[in-house]
Amino acid sequence: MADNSASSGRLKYEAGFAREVYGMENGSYLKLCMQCGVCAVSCATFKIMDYSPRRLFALVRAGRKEEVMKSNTFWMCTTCLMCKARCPRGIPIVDVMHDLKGLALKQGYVNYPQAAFYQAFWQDLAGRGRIFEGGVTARYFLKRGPKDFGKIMAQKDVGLKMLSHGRLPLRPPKAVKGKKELMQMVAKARELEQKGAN
Amino acid sequence: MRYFFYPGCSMEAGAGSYTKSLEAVARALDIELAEVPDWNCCGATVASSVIGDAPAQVMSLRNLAMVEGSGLDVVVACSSCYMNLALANRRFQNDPRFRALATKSLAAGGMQYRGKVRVRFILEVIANDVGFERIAARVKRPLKGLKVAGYVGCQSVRTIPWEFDDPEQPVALDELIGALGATAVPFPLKARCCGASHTLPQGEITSSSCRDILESAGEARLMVTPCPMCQLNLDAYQSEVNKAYGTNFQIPVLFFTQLMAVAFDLAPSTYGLKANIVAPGPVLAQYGVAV
Amino acid sequence: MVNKSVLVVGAGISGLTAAIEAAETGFEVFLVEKEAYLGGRVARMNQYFPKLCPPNCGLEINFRRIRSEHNLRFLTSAEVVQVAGQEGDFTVAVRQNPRFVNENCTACNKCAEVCPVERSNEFNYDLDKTRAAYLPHSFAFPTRYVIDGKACLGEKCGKCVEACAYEAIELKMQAREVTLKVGAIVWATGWEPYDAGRISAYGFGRFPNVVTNVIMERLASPLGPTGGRIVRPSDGKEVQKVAFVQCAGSRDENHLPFCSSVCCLASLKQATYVLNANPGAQVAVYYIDIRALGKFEDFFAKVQLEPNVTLIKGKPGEILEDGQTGDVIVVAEDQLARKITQERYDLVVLATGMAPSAGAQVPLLGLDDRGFVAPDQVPGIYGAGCVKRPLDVASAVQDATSAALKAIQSTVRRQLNG
Amino acid sequence: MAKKIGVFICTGCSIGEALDTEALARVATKEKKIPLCKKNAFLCGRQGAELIKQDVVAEGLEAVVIAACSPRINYDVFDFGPSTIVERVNLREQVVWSHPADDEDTQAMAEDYLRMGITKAQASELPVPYLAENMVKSILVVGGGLAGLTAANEAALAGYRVVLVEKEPFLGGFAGRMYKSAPSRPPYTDLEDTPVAGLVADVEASPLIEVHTKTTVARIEGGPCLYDVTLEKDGQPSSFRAGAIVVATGARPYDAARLDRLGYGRYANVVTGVALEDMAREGKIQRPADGKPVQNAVFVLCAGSRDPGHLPYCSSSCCVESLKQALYLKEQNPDAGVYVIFKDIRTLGRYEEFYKKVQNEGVIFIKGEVTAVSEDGSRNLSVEFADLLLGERAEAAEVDLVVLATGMVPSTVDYAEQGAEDCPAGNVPTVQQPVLNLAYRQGPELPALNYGFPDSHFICFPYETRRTGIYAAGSVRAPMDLAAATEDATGAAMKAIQCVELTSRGAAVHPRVGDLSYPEFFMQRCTQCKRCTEECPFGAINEDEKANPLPNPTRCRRCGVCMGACPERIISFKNYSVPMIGNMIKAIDVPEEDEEKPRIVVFACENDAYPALDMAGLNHLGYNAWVRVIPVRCLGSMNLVWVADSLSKGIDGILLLGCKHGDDYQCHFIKGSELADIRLSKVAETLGRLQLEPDRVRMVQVNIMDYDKVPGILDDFAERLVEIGPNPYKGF
Repeated sequence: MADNSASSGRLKYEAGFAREVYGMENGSYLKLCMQCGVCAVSCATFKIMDYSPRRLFALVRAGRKEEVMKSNTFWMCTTCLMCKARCPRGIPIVDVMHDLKGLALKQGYVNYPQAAFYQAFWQDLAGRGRIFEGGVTARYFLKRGPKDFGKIMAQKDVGLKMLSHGRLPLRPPKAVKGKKELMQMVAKARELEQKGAN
Repeated sequence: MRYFFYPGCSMEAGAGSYTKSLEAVARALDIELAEVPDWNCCGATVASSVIGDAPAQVMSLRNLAMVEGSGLDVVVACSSCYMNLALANRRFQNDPRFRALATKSLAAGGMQYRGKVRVRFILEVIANDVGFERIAARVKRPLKGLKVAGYVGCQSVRTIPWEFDDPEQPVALDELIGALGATAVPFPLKARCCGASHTLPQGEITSSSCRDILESAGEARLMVTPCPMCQLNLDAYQSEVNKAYGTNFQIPVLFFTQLMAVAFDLAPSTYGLKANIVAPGPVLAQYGVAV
Repeated sequence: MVNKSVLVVGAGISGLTAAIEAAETGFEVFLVEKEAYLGGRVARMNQYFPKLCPPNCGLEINFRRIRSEHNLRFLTSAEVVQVAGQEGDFTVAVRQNPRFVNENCTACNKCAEVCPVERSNEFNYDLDKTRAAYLPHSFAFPTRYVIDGKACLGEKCGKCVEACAYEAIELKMQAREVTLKVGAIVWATGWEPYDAGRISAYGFGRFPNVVTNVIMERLASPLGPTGGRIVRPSDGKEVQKVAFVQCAGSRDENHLPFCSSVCCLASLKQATYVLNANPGAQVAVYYIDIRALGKFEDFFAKVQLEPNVTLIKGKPGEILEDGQTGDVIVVAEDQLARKITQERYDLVVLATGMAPSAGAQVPLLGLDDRGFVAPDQVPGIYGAGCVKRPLDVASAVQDATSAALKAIQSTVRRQLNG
Repeated sequence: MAKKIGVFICTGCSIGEALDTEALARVATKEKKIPLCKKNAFLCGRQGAELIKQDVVAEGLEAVVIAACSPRINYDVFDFGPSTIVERVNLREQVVWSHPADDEDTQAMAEDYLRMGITKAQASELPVPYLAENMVKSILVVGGGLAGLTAANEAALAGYRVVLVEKEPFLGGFAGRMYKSAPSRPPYTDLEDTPVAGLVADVEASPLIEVHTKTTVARIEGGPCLYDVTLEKDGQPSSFRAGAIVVATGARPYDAARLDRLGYGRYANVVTGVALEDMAREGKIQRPADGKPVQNAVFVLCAGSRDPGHLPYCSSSCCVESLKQALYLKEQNPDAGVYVIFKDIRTLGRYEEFYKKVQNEGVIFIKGEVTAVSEDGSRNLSVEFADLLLGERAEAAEVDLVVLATGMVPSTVDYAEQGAEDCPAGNVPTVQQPVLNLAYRQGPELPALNYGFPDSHFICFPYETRRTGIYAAGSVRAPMDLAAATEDATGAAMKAIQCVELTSRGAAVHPRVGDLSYPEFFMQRCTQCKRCTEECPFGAINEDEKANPLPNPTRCRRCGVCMGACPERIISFKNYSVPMIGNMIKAIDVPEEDEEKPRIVVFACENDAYPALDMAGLNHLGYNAWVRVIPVRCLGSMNLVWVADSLSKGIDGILLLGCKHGDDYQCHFIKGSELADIRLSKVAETLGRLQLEPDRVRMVQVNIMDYDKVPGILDDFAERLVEIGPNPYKGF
């Protein structure tokens, strides 16, 4: 964890943000957190998280929205399910992280590169119903702009190797035939989910 | 034995040799795999975050709805696809609210699902339906003395019910390695995450995880995995790990189906070892396999 | 006809108490125990919290009470296989497994001296071995030897038969079934330690220096496999640095969703074992909440003041092993210090919780959603002690005393009413 | 008249090989003139036991001396009915298994033990049970709250008559005022109606229960089965006789006025959990200050508990009770913000599942320490606290209600001074509150341990009481919740019933259950020294105005502490007396000084030290063969004259092995071993005056598990005696 210190200001407990999070699809599971701390060290990326999941959840309860949303914690989640498997209260922490990522995307907390990756991935997926890795990569670097230019170069070697071993298809897969219907289903589900949440 | 097979995007693309070797091994074991018609992407780890869990899971259910009438199980070989399909299916079966939502949503695209399909992970099918004894009996080229690290990865093993395998220290893959005549080495991190979802945005995270995993494999000469992302990260990025950490890993990372094909003595052309970036040739040569 | 006798199943501290209390009040009591000795789990404890007194002291009193109590008869190596009937009139089938040693045994040890085979000693949680002919432990009551039918070579060996001057050994002994007619039943089959091997992240079973709290009791006991020396199982090295991991299985939906009630105090107590054995040792206790109810708080406060005891708020996520040294490394978030810690220890003790051992196969026995004996399921059958819910010893004794009265009421109820 | 005694020597279990049993038999036949002495190689076998049985019948034996294994073994085999005295001589564990075979000293030891056993058998008489006129079996229950109602009801269900006394006009007590109770059954998530209303109805309908409300206990005298109880109602006394007593007078909440740090008394919207319960029961929880609705509430746990300045202990029930009350608020207003600030959440056992349920209802739990509570102009409260997990100072603002989970104080005490914020830790000055008004020499109420709770000090025996026949139950005994109080009260009813059953047969209660002997006083020689009345651990002996002891045999626990205390040695049991042990000492054959074979008498507590010696034998741990062990009921029964008897006999040293004393005492007669220690310290001076080294007497605290240390203790003492040299009185 990067942040070990206690801030100097006085923390004001305020229920608004907690309610917002509890209102999300999996957010209400957070109510069950007993602050045991197993998740804090069960995560594949715990060493680089701003806050451990446990601490993030304590901040949610305390109503500290800015700190929560600006933290890298949920973006670091790799969906490896370890925390979910271990959580003694059965909290699907991974799914909560999905919700927090979703909230961040929706509300514009998108500074981390992962945000761009998620957006790029979804755009590529939505266009075809299947993923084209080349497409995702291109979209991602477009979104990130010049600041990630160095990274493209760094990936070059690996890319060439993959290409030479036939691991990097140059052409996108065929689109799903029922793509239109698929997207109708998704739209309906999003609509129903919105209704259900409110 | 007949199943529907859900390949998913990776197995269609970068992990083509996984699909290829799986099909070869299946043929050898008289397993018939029929591709799920007009399947769509499961959403990987991304869709849930962008559009929400329920809509993402509806996408997965569409794939199951495609084959429900057949009465066949759907076998998945990609960890991430398996996780998404299985969890969506489980939620559909157990959460009445989601079931209603999903039913309506599928109907909006003209489809219907009743929750009858079983979603199965390839390794579990091999363990339970085929059985390691039958595998061992099919082995023509016992891989005696070969020390193999069975890297299960994270998502599949923690989606499968506990009763099948331990979610943190799974043993099924090790048993399979044993059935092929090879030796599974102790491998504490065999179910640790490789960090796949960070490969593109923050590759250094993936490299760090991969280094730990490669190190944990100890004296293994070879690693096998049932996950396309894991294979890609550990194989294609192994040189990046060596670059970043000054290490000198040279561990070929195979799909477990490729190793099965080797032990079954199938024609090398059928299981795509050429796609492997860290060359398995030197290790396999002593078993008479020409790559 | 209302039967005025009471059957008590299980002779741990709860069953012993229920049986003796009922018998001393004047009721006929049958006490059935599946092990070859009475005393159950507490007989395997080194000391009780908070007084740090030996359980054998109280057991000795209870055994003396049994010796002088004509109303009480007990059967060891026996299990209930069938219960039928109703309050005031139960018929119970009990299977008594062969001990292969009869009442003639004088506990002279000659059979063990000549016995050529060894068996794993489950009394010490398999940390050592005994001969196939053995006394379950030094304080075993009744003080009679047993032959482990699985390990014994049988009549083809027969050395013990020759060695025994008292014709006490019957290698042909068969299981026998006994039918008891009783008016009420007290079910006190206790608990078993949760299988710590199921908590993969903690490495029990993979790492020799990760042990459980019940094993720690044996390591600390002068009667235990190490004669009371607290050492690492991997290399027998005396421990310098020990971690206790609380809620290893308890308060966990993947394992036991309830709190096991005693582990906090048990670990604090075991911290004193470590410090007594080696005053320079360092002890850390990783916890979620310290649950020292009532006056147990005093004990908690006392141990907390020990300079070599550190309490760390944070449940460890996992335990690793240094394969070279056998050291075990506890990975946890120290929540009060707000940092991730990876500490190296000689020994990690998992505070594994209590799983009920009610025996789900017994007809008429009503169990609840977690496998505990449910309240008021069958009139005339009462749970007592940890088979009902996790309890400390004193509370289990209280509960057993109350169960004895409930059982007595069952035997008089119909007389009063009719 | 000499009684007919038979001596039976077992030669099995290597006794025959290790000892010269012929010589041993001659001790009985020649020296002790016992005509009937038989040997058998397997005395505990069917034929061996039959042999004894036949002789008992044929020869009319009144006592049998069995020289074989420890009395802790084969107790059932060597039981020849209530009219035959059995004396066991422990040749196996304490002689041949712990000493070398074919050895002069081992042989001498065995012979001494046989002499001592025969002497004891000669001095023993069959006890005659104490039975008085008008013994009754009804139970008095003091207190009509949950525990009292339960005890009364449970006793009645077993067929016993009960008199229930409650000082308030109504039954129900503290729990009766609750709105709901915490879950007591699976799935442990739902609030329940309290069991009190149903219990009150059952109790009032029971033909076996007599209820007295607005009544107090004015006086209790007598003992089990013979309690003469005087009640007082509206100044009018009434009396009756009871057999045993359950005290269930409950607890009172800790005085919140002492918690002004938390705003209580200053701000009307700071209330106690009890007040919240009242509001909930009346149907509406609102701000007491202005009747406005409650939108935000903060529960402060451990308000007074776990606090060295107030109640150092944990009050056990507050966590679960506060969780329950948090649900009241959520029930009334699901959108209410409810915060619980805690040190540790103590939801033991299946309450954990209730904790989860309460979390799921949206109650927010914070590990923290409240530092201040303040109020603004609109009477909103602000709670400041240290948020321990976020490591920050925090505040909950706009709070409508602060609920203090005050702890509990037993009803048997009250605090001496009100309002003091800084009472010393654990020693808050208390005054005893009259509940029982016992006419006992040692005081009118149940003795308490720390904090005024009259609980038991024993883990194995939580109902072990220092006032025989009187059992405390419920929150008066220890802090506990409703479910625990119900079980506790049922158990206490059981013990009360057991007490009347045993007492009415003349038998002792725990721990010497069934013992029919009791102390008899030879009053003519009493000097009114008061030691017996003061030292009896159970307050069994009263005093008349001239300080003559007035024993109450049904209160007696048969430990013999009075016998040990009496300088005039006027107190004896039929089968345990000062002269009996004295004669056993005298029966020891003490070698001449020049033989350089010292002799040591060891008085060993029969519950711990004696079994520890057996264990040493079982494990074949050798120790000095100069010791002669005499088991005693309790070291507290050790009379100093035995030291004199030993020394004048020429014994070189006396060792006492007894239980641990002090705060964590293990003596089941409370202070027996401690009294022995005190008596021994007095003896040291006397020894000095007699030119004897004080080191010749020693006391060591051992427990049953010290069997591996006991040989060392004995050997050390023997070595010390060698250094000191022989007892100069030897041969006098």
